[in-house]
Amino acid sequence: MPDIRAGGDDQLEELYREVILDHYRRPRNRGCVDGDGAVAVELQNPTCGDEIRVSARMDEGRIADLRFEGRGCSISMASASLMTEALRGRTPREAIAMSARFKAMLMGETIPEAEVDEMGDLVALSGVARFPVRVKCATLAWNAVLRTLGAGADGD
Amino acid sequence: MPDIRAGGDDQLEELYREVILDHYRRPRNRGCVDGDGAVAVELQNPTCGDEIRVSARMDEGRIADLRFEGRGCSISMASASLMTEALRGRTPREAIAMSARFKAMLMGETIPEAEVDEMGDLVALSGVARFPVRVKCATLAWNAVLRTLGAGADGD
Amino acid sequence: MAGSTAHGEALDVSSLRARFPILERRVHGRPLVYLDNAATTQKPVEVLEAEQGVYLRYNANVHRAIHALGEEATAAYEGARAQVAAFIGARDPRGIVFLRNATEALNLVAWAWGRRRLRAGDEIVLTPMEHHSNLVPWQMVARETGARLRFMALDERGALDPDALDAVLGPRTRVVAFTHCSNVLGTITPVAELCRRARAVGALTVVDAAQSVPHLPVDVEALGCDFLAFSGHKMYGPMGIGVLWGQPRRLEEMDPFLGGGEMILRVELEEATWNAIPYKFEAGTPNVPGAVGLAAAVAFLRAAGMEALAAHEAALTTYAMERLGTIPGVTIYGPPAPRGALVTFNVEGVHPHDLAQVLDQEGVAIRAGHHCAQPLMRRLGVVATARASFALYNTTAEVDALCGAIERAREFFHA
Amino acid sequence: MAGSTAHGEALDVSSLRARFPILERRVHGRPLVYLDNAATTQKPVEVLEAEQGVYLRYNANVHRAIHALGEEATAAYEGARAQVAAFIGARDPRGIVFLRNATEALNLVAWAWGRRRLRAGDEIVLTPMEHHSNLVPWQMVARETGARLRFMALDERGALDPDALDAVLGPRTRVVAFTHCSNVLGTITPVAELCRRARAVGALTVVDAAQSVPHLPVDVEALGCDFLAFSGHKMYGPMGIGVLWGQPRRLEEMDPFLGGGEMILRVELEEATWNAIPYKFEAGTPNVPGAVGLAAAVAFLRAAGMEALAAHEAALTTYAMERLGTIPGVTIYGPPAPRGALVTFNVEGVHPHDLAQVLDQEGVAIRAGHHCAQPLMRRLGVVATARASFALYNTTAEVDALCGAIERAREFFHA
Ligand SMILES: Cc1ncc(COP(=O)(O)O)c(C=O)c1O
Ligand SMILES: Cc1ncc(COP(=O)(O)O)c(C=O)c1O
Repeated sequence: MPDIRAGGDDQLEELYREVILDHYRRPRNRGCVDGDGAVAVELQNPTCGDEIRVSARMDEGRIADLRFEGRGCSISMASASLMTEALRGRTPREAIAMSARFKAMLMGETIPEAEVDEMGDLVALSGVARFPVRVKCATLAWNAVLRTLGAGADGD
Repeated sequence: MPDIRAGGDDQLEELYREVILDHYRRPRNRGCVDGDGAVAVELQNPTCGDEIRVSARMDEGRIADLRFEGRGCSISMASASLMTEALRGRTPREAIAMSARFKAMLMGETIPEAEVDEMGDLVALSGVARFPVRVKCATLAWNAVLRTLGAGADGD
Repeated sequence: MAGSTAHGEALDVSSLRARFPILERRVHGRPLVYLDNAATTQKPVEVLEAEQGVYLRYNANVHRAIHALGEEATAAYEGARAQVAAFIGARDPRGIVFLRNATEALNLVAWAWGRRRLRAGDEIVLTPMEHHSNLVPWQMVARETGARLRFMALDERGALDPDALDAVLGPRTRVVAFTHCSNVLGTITPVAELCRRARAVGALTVVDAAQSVPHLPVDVEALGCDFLAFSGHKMYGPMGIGVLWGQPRRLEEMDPFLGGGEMILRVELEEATWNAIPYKFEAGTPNVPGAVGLAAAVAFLRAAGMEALAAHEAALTTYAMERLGTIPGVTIYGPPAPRGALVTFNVEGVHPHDLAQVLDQEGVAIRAGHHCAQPLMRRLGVVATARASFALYNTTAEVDALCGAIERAREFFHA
Repeated sequence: MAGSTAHGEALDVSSLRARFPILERRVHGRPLVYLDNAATTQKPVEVLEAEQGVYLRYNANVHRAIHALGEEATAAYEGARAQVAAFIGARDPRGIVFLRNATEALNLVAWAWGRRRLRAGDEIVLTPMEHHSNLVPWQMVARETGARLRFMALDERGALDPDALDAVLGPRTRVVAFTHCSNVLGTITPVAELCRRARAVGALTVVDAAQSVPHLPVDVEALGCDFLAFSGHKMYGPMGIGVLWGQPRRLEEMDPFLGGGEMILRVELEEATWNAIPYKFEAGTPNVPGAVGLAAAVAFLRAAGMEALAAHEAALTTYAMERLGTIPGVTIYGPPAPRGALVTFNVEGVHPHDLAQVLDQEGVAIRAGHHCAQPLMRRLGVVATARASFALYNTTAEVDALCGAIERAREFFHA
């Protein structure tokens, strides 16, 4: 049986950290990667209808360009924006590993000390773990990018 | 909300009157009316699978012969047996009226003084009214005979 | 419950509230303000006691039982059917089919009637504001049969003029299916007039009454429809019980939907014949306590008085629309009153998800999302909206709490 | 509840009985002896409290809600899914589809899988002892698709040898559907072996576990079937909740059954795409308290211990068969032990209806009729039978009461 939650404002602050609100208001890498070799994937959150389109271009085995378009809540938009920053310049392998770490964090797993640094600003989204309905918002862009890399996006 | 019934043995005696047990053990007019102009209708009680086949032959506007075959509980068999006795020699119109009175009795309506005589032994089945599940047993043969007369058998 | 039955008498909201223990609950340290009633309502103790009463006193399988518990359960179940029939003005209780919810009821019509009777080129008329439950089944059936979907146009505010039906009605129209009250726009449709015009061309009429039966007096004979679907859980009854009402004549001419126990008359290894209505459509063990609980909800609503309830909710909705209208950046969707007891809106700069999250922290429960009406969202040019929906226990103080919380969300997001 | 979990430890029946308030009831002035458990079992307070707890604390619609009540309801509903999955040994909770009852579950497979995939001449293999719920849907689907029904033969006592499958298995066999435990004969079928042989020819396996999950430890992975159906109300859970378990892979490859809310991903006016499993099959508002109540029943059964329960019921069934066997004129149907926890019989000269009626006057509730297995009745050469069926709370004293009442009925009818 679930517990009656308490908490109030602190919880809200923990969900909506300053970094998130900043990326929501001023999203980075919004737009569409065009041209030769660009791949795009569009996904929708069935629980709310939020839509996202992620497009990428690979160069020399790395994600050379990565952008997103879409409409959604602060969590989904901020997560997309943070994602583009975190994954640009990575190899697909690194991106898949990073995305696995990110999802684990949203499932409530604590991030090993050694990885906190590498996660960078993404850590700001760790508060989402306490709001199960919002986890889908936070993973939408990640599932889309995984698909552009040809990797399955389980649980989307 | 239904009441918790009480009563015990009296109720049982009221359901299984001597007349009923007698007709159950020694059914009258068991069999099949054959030959020219005989009509037969077979019905089944969906709640229990009991089956009855009623056959009749009309002569000069009256039910000249009326018989039944089938397998069923004491109530359905006794009711069929009593029915054949009650309806033989009647016009279809009289039979339909009698069957309406019989069904009304099973719905718990009290029989008007003036009609008690005409109902004869059928009155023995009035105790069935207190056992709603058994009402279908008691009406099965009657619905079959109504069909042989070309009348609808509502509620069967 | 305190007497407040007389026609026109005002609802005694505070004594009604006392029948709902959950309304005492606190959420995040604040009193619960439950404004998600169009999704599901809370249940009065009368309903909880009725359901428990079955389990404590006479729980048994129905219909085939020759023992006291079974007879009592059958009497209660069939009694519930008669009470629900009376509540929606149905003369014949055999028109009431107990199912799980409105969704199953609408599917039953689409599959058992539509799939068997529609031919390629036949037309099914809907509205663009249907809940997915009255849209997706018809899409599925259309795909299988080759029938086509056509949509009545709404006006710019989301109202439905009966003439919109004439514009799409044609010689191939076989079904006209539409909501009585939109769960997004609050639009009340002119059911009787739509049914009259649909009947004139021989089309079957199917009314999704999930959002009307809990809020307005509904009389199926006056509406003149063939089928009407609703859910117990949206009208103070239990989850897991819903109703399809059908004209007995229509139900009789239909083949069954699910096969199994109770719906048969005679079964051979290779084939079977069907039981009488409504049993033909109630395969398997039914939800007896659910039906009895629904009948208790009906009794509760009758005691409160549907006219009084409707008046209370109308006043509350008007108040909410006025108050929300004064908040900067708020857009309200749907037509003006008279309308359903809900307000769908958006706040500029605050996504509905974020709004709902902040409101939840204030104890205010609303719904955010597409409300199972994605095509309508697209038409409104949004991906999601926020919705506050009312029940008989809501108060103007709760609307004030809603508005205060919205102000707070605007601040939080600097909107 | 008193601890009686350890493997092999005997069931503490008297403290278990105390959890079922209805067992205190008197019928016609006599203590209730409830022996109609195969129709539906009684419910322990744990289950009633779990259901009520939802309504009193966090009643809300699930999945789409961003508010505390909705999140709690979703967590409880999904938690129930995981508990039910674990109870039947399913590794992946996504294989659990919550429906109304076993009947709906079997229909879902017949319609959503069978109707779309079967072709004229394909064969569906059943047994002649299926409940109508695992027979009529296949008849309906066979009629629509042109598939043929074939029946495995039972031996003269009603046992099923796996070789009976080989005799009807052929290149066109697409589905093999059968009961795990017959609700009439008590026959336990060799599920794992039947599934192995069916799989070898590429046929889909569907197990009706309505009478096994409440009485035996069931492990879907060990059985190796594709689908397994059961009802909550026959296993101490609420009415209105049932389960279809399906191999996730199978569920994924299937089209949905009912259309509506929750089962969709994206909806346009003209078409829609489907949500992930199991949601794809759960259209409309689910029965949340029903699922939570079922999970409470599962917890109750786990605490009692399925091994101990099965041993208790087996002993009771053996005792009942022995005692009944000593009554003159009694015929018992079905194979010898090991068998299901029920005894179906007839008393010479006393029709089952009349028997049930007399027993009811003595407070003893049994079932009389065709038990939704008309073809089997015909095969046994009877129109109806009487059936006493047991649950964990029944005692040998209750079997004695049954036998005493039967003697009394024989006297009454001079049989
Ligand atoms: C073997 C068997 N299968 C299926 C069912 C159907 O169960 P329900 O009526 O709960 O759908 C039953 C019980 O009636 C049964 O005994
Ligand atoms: C207008 C309308 N129709 C149908 C439904 C479906 O109801 P349920 O989910 O109870 O089947 C709803 C509620 O979700 C609704 O608002």
